[in-house]
Amino acid sequence: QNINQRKTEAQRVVFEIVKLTEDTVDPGEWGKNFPRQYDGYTRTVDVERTRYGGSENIQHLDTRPVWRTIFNGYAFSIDYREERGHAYMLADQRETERVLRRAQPGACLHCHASVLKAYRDKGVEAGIAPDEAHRGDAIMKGFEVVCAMPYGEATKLVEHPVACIDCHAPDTLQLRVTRPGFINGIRALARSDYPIPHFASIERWRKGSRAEPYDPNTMASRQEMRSMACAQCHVEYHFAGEGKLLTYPWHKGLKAEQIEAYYDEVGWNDWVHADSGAPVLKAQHPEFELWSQGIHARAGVSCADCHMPYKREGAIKVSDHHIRSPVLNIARACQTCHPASDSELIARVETIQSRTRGLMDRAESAVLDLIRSIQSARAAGASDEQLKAARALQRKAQWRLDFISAENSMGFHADQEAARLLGESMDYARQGQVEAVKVGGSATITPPTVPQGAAGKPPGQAPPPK
Amino acid sequence: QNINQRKTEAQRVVFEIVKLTEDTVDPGEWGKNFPRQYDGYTRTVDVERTRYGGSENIQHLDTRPVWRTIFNGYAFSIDYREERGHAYMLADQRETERVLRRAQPGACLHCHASVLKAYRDKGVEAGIAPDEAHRGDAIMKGFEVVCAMPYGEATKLVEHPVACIDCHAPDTLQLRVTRPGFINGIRALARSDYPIPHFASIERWRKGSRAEPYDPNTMASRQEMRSMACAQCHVEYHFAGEGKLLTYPWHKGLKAEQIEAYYDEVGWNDWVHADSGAPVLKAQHPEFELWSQGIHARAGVSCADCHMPYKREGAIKVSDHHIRSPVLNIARACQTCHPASDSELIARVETIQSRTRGLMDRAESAVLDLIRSIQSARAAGASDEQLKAARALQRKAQWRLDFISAENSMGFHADQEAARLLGESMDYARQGQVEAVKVGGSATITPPTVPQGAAGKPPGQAPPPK
Amino acid sequence: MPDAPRGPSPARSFLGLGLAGLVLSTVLGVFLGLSLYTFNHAEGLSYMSDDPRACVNCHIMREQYDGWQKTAHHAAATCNDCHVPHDLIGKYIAKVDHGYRHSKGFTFQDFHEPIQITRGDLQIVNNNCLRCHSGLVSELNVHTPQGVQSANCVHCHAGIGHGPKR
Ligand code: HEC
Ligand code: HEC
Ligand code: HEC
Ligand code: HEC
Ligand code: HEC
Ligand code: HEC
Ligand code: HEC
Ligand code: HEC
Ligand code: HEC
Ligand code: HEC
Ligand code: HEC
Ligand code: HEC
Ligand code: HEC
Ligand code: HEC
Ligand SMILES: [Ca+2]
Ligand SMILES: [Ca+2]
Repeated sequence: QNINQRKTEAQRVVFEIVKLTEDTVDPGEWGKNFPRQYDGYTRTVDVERTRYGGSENIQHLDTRPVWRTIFNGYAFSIDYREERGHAYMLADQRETERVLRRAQPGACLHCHASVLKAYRDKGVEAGIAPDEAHRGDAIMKGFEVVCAMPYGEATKLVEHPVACIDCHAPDTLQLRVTRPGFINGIRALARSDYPIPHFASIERWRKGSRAEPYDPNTMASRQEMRSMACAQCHVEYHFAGEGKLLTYPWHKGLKAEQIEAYYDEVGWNDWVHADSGAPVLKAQHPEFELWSQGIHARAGVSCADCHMPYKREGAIKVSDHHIRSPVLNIARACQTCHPASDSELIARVETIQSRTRGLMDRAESAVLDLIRSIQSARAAGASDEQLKAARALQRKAQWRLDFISAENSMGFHADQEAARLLGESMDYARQGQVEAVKVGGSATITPPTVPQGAAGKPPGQAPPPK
Repeated sequence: QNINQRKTEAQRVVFEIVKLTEDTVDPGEWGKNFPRQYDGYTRTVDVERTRYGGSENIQHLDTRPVWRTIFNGYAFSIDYREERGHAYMLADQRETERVLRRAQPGACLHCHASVLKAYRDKGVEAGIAPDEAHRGDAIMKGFEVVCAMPYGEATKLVEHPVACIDCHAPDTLQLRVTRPGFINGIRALARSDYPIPHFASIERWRKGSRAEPYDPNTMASRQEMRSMACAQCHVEYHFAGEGKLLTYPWHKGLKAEQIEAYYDEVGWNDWVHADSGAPVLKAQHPEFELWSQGIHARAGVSCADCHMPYKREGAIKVSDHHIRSPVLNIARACQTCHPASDSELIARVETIQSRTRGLMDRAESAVLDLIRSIQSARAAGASDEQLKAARALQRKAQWRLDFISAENSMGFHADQEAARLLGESMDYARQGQVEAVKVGGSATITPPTVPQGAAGKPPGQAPPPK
Repeated sequence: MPDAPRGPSPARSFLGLGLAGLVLSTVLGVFLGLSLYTFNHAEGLSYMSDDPRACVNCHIMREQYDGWQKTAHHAAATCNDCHVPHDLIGKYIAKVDHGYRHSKGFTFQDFHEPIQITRGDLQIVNNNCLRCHSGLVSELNVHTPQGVQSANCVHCHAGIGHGPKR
């Protein structure tokens, strides 16, 4: 009988079937001890769709062709898809045209595979002592080595997408961060003067002696770790220097303009735009950075609260390891905090998202017009000197647009901030067009791009709840 | 039907010292029966300041001189102040340079005085039967009469700012709406197909026979009335036709572009801009319209919840009739719903407001540049035909900027919506500049205006809570 | 408060059935909706007691119980003070109704999670706020288009029973 069973479940402890160590990479092994979490984990292969998200790996370049122009001259102009579940991360990276048709470094693996053991082995190979005390050093060294390797070689070192061991200590199952890129990044952030009210442990560290660098694994609260685990990968990055060292640009703060200021300072360009000749930046999945600007972060709501909500299985509450869009799981993801119906909560999400989408449509047109304008001025013989102002404005406009476009929540993670950046993007883009027109560029004004596929259903007011 | 509101016997123990009737305009008389509410009411004379609001009647034209240009050719360019407590509403209207130096109609009084008795008397004078059954008709008629009168004459008919009788029925103290402009406006809105999830009574009326027009006083829920009472005045308006009939432009919905579409349809311009020759619109305090786009409205949070929170006085709780900025009263206004500290809640408000302020700085510069650009093209001999596109874009850009600038919460009432409108404003303004440059206009780009006074302290990130 | 923000409103129509209906629903509630075994084992009869521990017999009520222990009401009001009507008939109708739905939910595991309070039960709660605090809020019982109504306490004080949700 059900109630009987549930009373038993409530008392059950973990049966240790397998002994887990730092060498147990295979999640299947972990699954023997933790079948519920493993179940969820494997379900990230599921394919589902939401209005603006979901996990169908559609080609964005087809649904929104304007991006072929915006990315012209860069690998993203040949293949750029909707991301999907964690189960696919390694395969998707190996198979993208960006890897097949362009040379990429081993640095890419950092976020697409269970790399920990590979890093450590390489570090030991490079001469770090193989004892427990030097495990961290070996990983950090191996990270540097792997970053610099060609992708084709490096990818042979790994075989699993992100696995249990990447987020959990094998003995205690405690949540942990393991990614060198993140550990370096969060230290730089801690050393900056960027106010970060949602990470009290950093504010505390700043007030201390600062003798030891900030260490999430020993200093962060459990609730903070529930976001930091994801901030290992869902962040903006670049590959610094010849060694292609994966670096998170948080030295001046997490806002788009602070990251831009850092890139300006170190003189970083992702590429030179093929049509306009402007030195531009590429934004990549700044979920953590955008979430940090939002009210949920401010109120202490973590990534895991929405993307890995608790799920009752019998008498036991487990974190749903089927990481996916919360829109597919409104009851558990939202209703523990918001007492409203499913349809009402979906309407709230879509109201925010359709505002963002509408602004993005406009900003895409503005950046497109700017590129065409510079291109035509250039064709008409304008000098680099004459085009300098317009190109600098393209860099700013495109960065802000891409920041919100590359971010994956369609503005939900910080709605007003997303709208602010898109607003600034349009201001800069049209200013740039004024500058370009001045030196002979075209003055065409394109109406907001019309979405080509269902991924961008036309924005509209969300319907009232039933 | 509203949930969980017990219908009770009137247990209110009120010592009826004075018999209140529809002729008791003087709030002092009402105060004899309701001393606590009267106390609060009289305190609206207090002068206090918040970062972006408060009740010091500073001259906006001095703190932000760009508005002298934006309003050029219109009365607002000679006097435009920060609004303050209800106690001042009549005096401030009588003394503004906009009234002293420009002819204004009696329509102005609708929202600045206790006009109910005056309307009724004028209606009866105009021939409506003086009995109870025709009270509503007489008021409506008198409203039309007074709207068309010159201001100087009309203002002699009244002597009090908004008073108890304007919001309450004298016999039962029931909350009511009395303003003809609002009653006509909300009916037009009900007849439109604009989705209005936060007013369930309207959605319900739409599903019915529609034989009777929508009537807030009999159909709205108590919670809805707690917003409608304010929506009588804190709204966008214009004076239609020769009769200067005060009209709320809600026929197509409450969003800025729906109001704009209505104005375009009826061919309304507030004035022709002195420098650019563009036919432009003036936005006025669209608090109700903006609030309607926000998450608080969607969650059923009313104006009174924040601006008239309950206050314990001894053994009794009453509504705080000292209507003012909630930032001056965080504990009561916010903390029953948001369990966070005062400083944290103020930081949340100011984070939203400083984003809005930052975008507004930019949009002001964009509109200014557009005006200068059209002006210079015009001076250089561009024809009206050539300037048509740029002027049409000025109308759009200026409307969106002014909508958020004239709204009094610095974006708080609907943060993402405010940012969206400012973003669109910049896009249109700079597009207009491209059009103007094409026909010979100046291509100057002004950096965001620097605030001149403390009312616009430079935007920044709000400090972390203590 | 906008329309329908809450969970489903189950049939409480038998409220109007009078005494015969009450007896009938009790019988139906016990014999159809759940087996006696379930009822006993879950200490279902403790529905008739006012001890909060009766509620945590179901682990599913644990969160509310833990929360309640930390609120000011811990010393002032038990679960039933807020969640059960305090007129005699209403009290037992509600207990049968709850007993039926909760046991059914628990047995068949077919209820909506997180648990959301129903409209009817919210009404009961609100009435109970007034029962204890009527003096303080007597001025807030105002005339409205729908007659004299109390304020909707839970609109502002949602966290009062077992702590804030967010
Ligand atoms: C308050 C809830 C909430 C929090 C906190 C939150 N998210 Fe989200 N996230 C959402 C919603 C809602 C969406 C939009 C999903 C959609 O459109 O289907 C989303 C979308 C995403 C997506 C794209 C999903 C898809 O379906 O394509 C990713 C990736 C993501 N979030 C990662 C994160 C990360 C990393 C964090 C923490 C830094 C985070 N989220 C914090 C609610 C949240
Ligand atoms: C080791 C790197 C890594 C970590 C750690 C990580 N992610 Fe991801 N995540 C990815 C990659 C890579 C993808 C895209 C996979 C693909 O498209 O093939 C992804 C995809 C997602 C998606 C999109 C799923 C969909 O259906 O579209 C969500 C949501 C998400 N991650 C949330 C999270 C959350 C929440 C956490 C922390 C609990 C987290 N991720 C931790 C790398 C990571
Ligand atoms: C800092 C972590 C990180 C690094 C480094 C990284 N990725 Fe990703 N990658 C992610 C995350 C998170 C996602 C899912 C979110 C998204 O697609 O925006 C993703 C998604 C993808 C996808 C699927 C969506 C798409 O863009 O088509 C591909 C393919 C991909 N990455 C390839 C690469 C390649 C190639 C590199 C190296 C040049 C790389 N990644 C480096 C974190 C990373
Ligand atoms: C992308 C990061 C990530 C990966 C990969 C991951 N987990 Fe988790 N896991 C989490 C988070 C976040 C929590 C919540 C921890 C907390 O609240 O302290 C969690 C919690 C747990 C818990 C504690 C009980 C619970 O459900 O909350 C167990 C056990 C667990 N995970 C096992 C696993 C196993 C087994 C795997 C591999 C099959 C795995 N995890 C993979 C992030 C991850
Ligand atoms: C752990 C608690 C928690 C969870 C889970 C949560 N929220 Fe929130 N949410 C909050 C808090 C706290 C706020 C800030 C306002 C407040 O204090 O109530 C908020 C604010 C919001 C807002 C208004 C802010 C804005 O951006 O407009 C929306 C909309 C919202 N949440 C939707 C959601 C949705 C949808 C989900 C699920 C995907 C969700 N929330 C999950 C706690 C939560
Ligand atoms: C959730 C709370 C909330 C709601 C609901 C709300 N407001 Fe406000 N309101 C604020 C805050 C916060 C400010 C900013 C005050 C400041 O900057 O000092 C504000 C500012 C104002 C101001 C300017 C006050 C000043 O100090 O100059 C007016 C007028 C106003 N609101 C009217 C309304 C009206 C009318 C409604 C309903 C249609 C409404 N508000 C709904 C919170 C609210
Ligand atoms: C009859 C018209 C009318 C009604 C009804 C009305 N207001 Fe006002 N309100 C005004 C006017 C006019 C002013 C500006 C007075 C001045 O500046 O002299 C004002 C000013 C305010 C201010 C600014 C106070 C300050 O300190 O800056 C707030 C806040 C406000 N009203 C909120 C409300 C709320 C909330 C309601 C409903 C409960 C409401 N008003 C109802 C006309 C009205
Ligand atoms: C639909 C209602 C309404 C009408 C009609 C109206 N006002 Fe107001 N007025 C308000 C409200 C609400 C405020 C406070 C909010 C604000 O200042 O934006 C206000 C503020 C003012 C102020 C103080 C702030 C300032 O702008 O300097 C003056 C003066 C004023 N009105 C004059 C007038 C004049 C003159 C007219 C007629 C041409 C008029 N009002 C018509 C509602 C109205
Ligand atoms: C601008 C509108 C407005 C004005 C003017 C106004 N009130 Fe109110 N009053 C309200 C609102 C809103 C409520 C809350 C009603 C509700 O919750 O149903 C209220 C409530 C009341 C109540 C019920 C008890 C309470 O405190 O909630 C009394 C009594 C009252 N007002 C008396 C007065 C008196 C006396 C005056 C004049 C001195 C006055 N009011 C002026 C808007 C107003
Ligand atoms: C009667 C309840 C209530 C009152 C009073 C109230 N709020 Fe809210 N607030 C909410 C709800 C409900 C939400 C929507 C998110 C959610 O469901 O938690 C919200 C959302 C918010 C948000 C996030 C949305 C956004 O715009 O970013 C902020 C910030 C906020 N409130 C601040 C305030 C402040 C400041 C006050 C007082 C001036 C206040 N609230 C008064 C109920 C309330
Ligand atoms: C047999 C296990 C069990 C016991 C004992 C129990 N509950 Fe519940 N309770 C549940 C379940 C299951 C639900 C969800 C029912 C649903 O949503 O259909 C629930 C829902 C609720 C709800 C919200 C839904 C509603 O009916 O409005 C309240 C309030 C509640 N319980 C209070 C109590 C109180 C008070 C007690 C003690 C007198 C109690 N419960 C004892 C299992 C139980
Ligand atoms: C059985 C009687 C009883 C019921 C039922 C009851 N209360 Fe109370 N309440 C009290 C007593 C006694 C106190 C004083 C407790 C103290 O301060 O230690 C109190 C305190 C309070 C307080 C102030 C303390 C605080 O935590 O802020 C509020 C607000 C309150 N009640 C609201 C409510 C609401 C709303 C309800 C209904 C959902 C309710 N009460 C139901 C007896 C009751
Ligand atoms: C619109 C919001 C709102 C509603 C509705 C509301 N309250 Fe309150 N309540 C408040 C606020 C704000 C305070 C704090 C007053 C103060 O500190 O002066 C409060 C305080 C209280 C207190 C504590 C007084 C003390 O400090 O000891 C009690 C008890 C209470 N309310 C009960 C109720 C009851 C019962 C109802 C329903 C009839 C109710 N409230 C409805 C906002 C509300
Ligand atoms: C002071 C009044 C009060 C007391 C005491 C109280 N509750 Fe509640 N309860 C409420 C209110 C109010 C709600 C509705 C909360 C909401 O709508 O957000 C509620 C809701 C619930 C729910 C629905 C789920 C939820 O969290 O909204 C459950 C289950 C519940 N209560 C169980 C209990 C149990 C078990 C106890 C005793 C340990 C208890 N309550 C004591 C006032 C109370
Ligand atoms: Ca996706
Ligand atoms: Ca003011």
